[in-house]
Amino acid sequence: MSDNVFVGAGQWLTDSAHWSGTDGVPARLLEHLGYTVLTVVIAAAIALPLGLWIGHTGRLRGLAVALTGSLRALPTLGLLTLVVLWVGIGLTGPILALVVLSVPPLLAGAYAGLESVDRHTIDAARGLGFTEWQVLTRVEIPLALPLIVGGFRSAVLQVVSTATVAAYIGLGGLGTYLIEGVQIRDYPMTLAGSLVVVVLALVLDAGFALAQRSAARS
Amino acid sequence: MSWLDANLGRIGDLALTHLWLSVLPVVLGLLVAVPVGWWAQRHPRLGGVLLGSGSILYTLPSLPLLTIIPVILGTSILDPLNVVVVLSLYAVALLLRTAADAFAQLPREVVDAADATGHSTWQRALRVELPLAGPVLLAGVRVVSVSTVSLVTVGALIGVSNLGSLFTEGFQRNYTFEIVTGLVAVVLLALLLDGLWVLLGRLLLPWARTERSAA
Amino acid sequence: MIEFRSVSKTFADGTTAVRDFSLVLPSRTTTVFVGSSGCGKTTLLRMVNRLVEPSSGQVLIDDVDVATRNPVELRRSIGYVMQHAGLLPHRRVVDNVAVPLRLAGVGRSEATSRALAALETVGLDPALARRYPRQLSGGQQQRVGVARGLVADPNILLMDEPFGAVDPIVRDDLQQELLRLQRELDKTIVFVTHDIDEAFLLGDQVVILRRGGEVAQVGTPAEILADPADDFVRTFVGLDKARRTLHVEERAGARIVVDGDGRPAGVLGPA
Amino acid sequence: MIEFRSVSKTFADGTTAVRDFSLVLPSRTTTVFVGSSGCGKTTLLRMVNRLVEPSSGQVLIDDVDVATRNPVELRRSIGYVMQHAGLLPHRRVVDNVAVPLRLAGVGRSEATSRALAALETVGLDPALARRYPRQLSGGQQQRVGVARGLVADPNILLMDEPFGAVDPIVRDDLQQELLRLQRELDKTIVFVTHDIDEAFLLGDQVVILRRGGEVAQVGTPAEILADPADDFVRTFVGLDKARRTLHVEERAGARIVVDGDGRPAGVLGPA
Amino acid sequence: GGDPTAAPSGGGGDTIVVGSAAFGESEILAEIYAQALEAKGVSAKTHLDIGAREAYVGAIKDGSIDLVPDYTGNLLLFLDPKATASAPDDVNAALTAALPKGLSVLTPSAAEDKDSLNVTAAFAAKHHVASIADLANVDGLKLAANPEFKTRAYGLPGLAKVYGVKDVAFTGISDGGGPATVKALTSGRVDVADIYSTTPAITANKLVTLEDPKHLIAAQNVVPLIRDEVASAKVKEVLDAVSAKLTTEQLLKLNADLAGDSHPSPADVAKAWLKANDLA
Ligand SMILES: Nc1ncnc2c1ncn2[C@@H]1O[C@H](COP(=O)(O)OP(=O)(O)OP(=O)(O)O)[C@@H](O)[C@H]1O
Ligand SMILES: Nc1ncnc2c1ncn2[C@@H]1O[C@H](COP(=O)(O)OP(=O)(O)OP(=O)(O)O)[C@@H](O)[C@H]1O
Ligand SMILES: [Mg+2]
Ligand SMILES: [Mg+2]
Repeated sequence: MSDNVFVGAGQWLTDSAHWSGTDGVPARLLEHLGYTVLTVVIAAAIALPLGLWIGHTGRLRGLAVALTGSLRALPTLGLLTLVVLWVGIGLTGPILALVVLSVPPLLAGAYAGLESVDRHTIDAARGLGFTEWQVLTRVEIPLALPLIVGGFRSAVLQVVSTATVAAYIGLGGLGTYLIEGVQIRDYPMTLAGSLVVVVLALVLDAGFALAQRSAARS
Repeated sequence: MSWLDANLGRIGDLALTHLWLSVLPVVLGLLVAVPVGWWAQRHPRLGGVLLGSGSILYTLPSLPLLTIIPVILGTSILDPLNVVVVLSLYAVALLLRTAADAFAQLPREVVDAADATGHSTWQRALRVELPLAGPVLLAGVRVVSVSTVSLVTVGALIGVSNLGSLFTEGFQRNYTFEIVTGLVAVVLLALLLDGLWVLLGRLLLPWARTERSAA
Repeated sequence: MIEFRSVSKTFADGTTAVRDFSLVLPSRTTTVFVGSSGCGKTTLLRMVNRLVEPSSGQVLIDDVDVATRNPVELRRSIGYVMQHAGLLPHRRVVDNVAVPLRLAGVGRSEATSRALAALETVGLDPALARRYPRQLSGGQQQRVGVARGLVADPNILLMDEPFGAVDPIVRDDLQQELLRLQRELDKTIVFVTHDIDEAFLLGDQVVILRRGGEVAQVGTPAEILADPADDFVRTFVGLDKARRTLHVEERAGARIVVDGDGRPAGVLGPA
Repeated sequence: MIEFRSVSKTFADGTTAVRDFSLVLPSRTTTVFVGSSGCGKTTLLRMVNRLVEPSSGQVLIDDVDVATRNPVELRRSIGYVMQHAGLLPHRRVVDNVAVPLRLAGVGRSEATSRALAALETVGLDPALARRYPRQLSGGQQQRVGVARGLVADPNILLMDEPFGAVDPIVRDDLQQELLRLQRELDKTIVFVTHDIDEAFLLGDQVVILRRGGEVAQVGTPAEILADPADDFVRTFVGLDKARRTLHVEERAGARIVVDGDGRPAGVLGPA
Repeated sequence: GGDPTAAPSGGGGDTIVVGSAAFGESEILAEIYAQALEAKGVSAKTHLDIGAREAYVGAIKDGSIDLVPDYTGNLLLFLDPKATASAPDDVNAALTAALPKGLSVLTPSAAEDKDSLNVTAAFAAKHHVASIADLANVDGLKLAANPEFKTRAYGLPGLAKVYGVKDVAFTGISDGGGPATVKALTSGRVDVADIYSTTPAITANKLVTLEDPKHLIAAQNVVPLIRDEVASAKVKEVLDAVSAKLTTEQLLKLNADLAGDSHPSPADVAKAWLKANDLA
């Protein structure tokens, strides 16, 4: 049976009918990417300023640790069901759940990144007469960049992989193939959909790895 | 509140199941990832391939994996083992990179000092490298532990009861309080486990607490 | 003129690094703080540019309490050579040296050429200018730090063990260079070291410190050697050690000055 | 006896740290390698216990090529004081010192008491024994490193700038302690420093090195001072510098020996 | 029972394990079966909330559970996706034939809970729809249902073929006509929603259930799906008695009870019903 699934997935992927229209792979892929970008942008708008402030001042660090821990513990499934019961289907539920999912890595990347900067270096910058803002923007952020980018990397990967649950409540994206596939027992479609998600994730991951390396080099 | 009173026992049972469904994968993941990560860091080329495949594993969406695993393992559909296997795979995928990083970032001069004082390869690995990698490993384990507790809930979608069942059930019955109860219980469980890991770290890595003292 | 008026410093963790320290550092002279590790030298130095705020007491520059000055402005007006070079790891060597100029608003190209000149002053190969700090040895990094301290030509120069990691030949050169600068430019220099020889060489005024920033003796090198205040100073400058009790020996055809351990200290010339 | 037979070392990145170096280090004497930073001192030292494998040539201990010996055994038989202390951050100070004993199979309680004794030898407060290395100052850490090198009472002791970070008073003590040990225990010591004074004080045989491990001069301290081989050596030991050309001055009522810079070098006693 | 070691949580020995799908009505039915069996001296326990049909049918096939309440029409379609039977008796006959070896269905109950297409009262008034056939006159129709509705015979293909309803914008919502689907309808996000006919929300929200004159949607009588191994005469007798007493109205009431403000457990709801009907 599992052999058939793999062969079936191959056939599904090579069937040109699955590569056009609103239910085709390119459209679903775009949808999926769209949700991912939207989610990560919103999450970054929350997490980056907070994380940079915490990392720079060293204040509320305990709160940040507790916050990232608890947010990580919040199950996407539970959030999704809760938000859908509250506001109904639509963008809000899944985006909210996914934002919650991607805040922790972004926050941790930002504050851990700043924390990883050698105290001597920051002290040296102050000693030279950098203002606090200059210390942050010209010393801490450049030096923390690899870890900050690393935070984006894991946030994006998690969202790409978890955005599949958005299909659970009819939001589309690549998860459609997975959820529908499971429901109508079309395992080849499920597997094919999973493969597309994996490839997307790998491509993004490779891109981030490059970005991280160039951030570390400068 | 009366619902809570009437269901406390059941929530306790679900939490217990949830607990071992979460702990087992993390422990298994650690047991696999640490030696493999150590090895990978010593053999960068093959190790890189290994780490790469680890990250592929992590991108696999959980739901289809959960449905396909019984087919591959020949386990019964409702077997909690399926969840354990899938979550262990994730744990390995995450911890492998952490472990390799933990061993790779060991200060060179310390490893050198171990050699210089005449540690053999095994003595160095067990008495110097492993404990020194401890803090980074612990940080990784804490992340994996928390996210595993949260991932276990997906098992509820395929009939493996745990605290996630409160979500599916609450959703079906349009009862937000039940979902909120589930969320709170999951977060509490995650924090509790995290606290245990921290405690274990304190016991096993007493030196790490002195980290940021003396200039 | 820099004046410490009974300053004390207790850190958040309860360590009292300096207790009731008072001293006047005349302008256009070099004052050297010398003392064992942890005696509070760095703490005292950093009070001058407000990197450390005294728990009590004041530090005055030309009779103005530094506490009343904007710390960023203050720091930009004072040259500071840090104990461990303190370079910015993400900037090339030349850009590190140019930082004080850039902060003062000097244009990029002028800043760069002045930075290169400063690197030359401290005897660094110009080929190193395009490297990153981590690609330099410890001694080279310290020299970059010295160049950075000098580059903006500040009136006050704080130097915290600037030659600790450089090797002896280069150190001699740098010490001579500093003496020359001092003769020519008449800066007010506060210099920290734990090497009593270096202190005696460079200091117009030498301050020997005990733990907690307590002054054991202040004076010119000759005053201290000739009339040590107490046993601590005597020990510290090595007067009760064989090293400072010299005699002359005829060896291998030369008149060699030998210390109490039999270690050759030098060759005797005419007085 | 340790013998270097035209050893060379080129690292993987192409740096040639040592080129064709040959030397015999007699047993029961102290040989000091002295030279500027990066001249190859550490590289030479680490060839003895096979932490560096020569690219060509051999190192022999008592006529046995170390390349034929098991490196782990070899290292356990040789005391090694590392340049930057090289302590294990996760072990308490006393456990760090006990490591060589524990590796040699000595029981825990005996190892601990011997480690405590070694800490006393290097003048460390026993209260520090239960701390972790990070809680110690640089100088204290270096002393722990020295204690660890001594603890197993090895016949050969390699010491790589062991007193670099300790402050001058303690350094004097440690140097005296080493001289005493040497007189009493007759070990073969290979000592690395870039401080020529230290080299002259401790070395029976002093080896002045140029970049690339090239020998500039080998000899006793007096031989070198009296008859420097060339200008490099003359500069290195400071003979052409004001520092080594001394004269006597009457100051503040004492006969003070002053160098060419006017820096007091000491007080003249009877010959 | 099967091999007790095969599935830790599954059936074993003499205890009958009753499974359920992941929605309230199925859980109540499973509790009713289990409690009725217990009352008559047959040892039984439940494994509720297993999930979708593929999960619980898989579970009963591999022996993790022994008995599960199901619905005739959908079970038939699941076993034979090409089935076309629609009337109750046709469905029953086809179902019996389609069952794999080792599984049986007992006598179906009269109680029915089937897919039903619903619109809001306002929509019905505005577009004058009372039957599915009337939908053909509405342009740009938006419909929400389980994803499987898209491909199943009673779903989009059937709408087009039987009633000529075409060009429907479809939204898949995987909650089995649950709250999200209802919300999608009441909030106006979609025009038509597939909701199970015994869902209290239909009456609570005054939804209009469209008629199905051409029997597009197959009969969905409640029926016990059971492993032959445990289907003893005694068991059959108990379950048949339960099925005989169940009606569609009662299903609705059971669901309403479960959704009540006191949020009783399915077990409590089942217990009350069994007592009221003298089955326990
Ligand atoms: N930020 C700080 N917080 C707590 N204690 C500090 C801090 N900075 C310095 N100290 C302590 O204050 C004392 C004096 O420190 P300081 O750095 O001034 O000594 P120092 O004379 O410069 O020593 P060294 O020669 O080792 O540089 C030491 O005991 C040190 O541990
Ligand atoms: N592992 C290595 N890989 C590449 N180059 C190295 C390595 N170790 C040392 N070197 C280089 O070899 C040369 C000699 O190094 P070595 O450490 O022996 O010098 P040293 O005399 O001990 O200097 P210092 O006084 O600074 O300790 C230097 O140029 C150094 O950069
Ligand atoms: Mg200092
Ligand atoms: Mg060295």
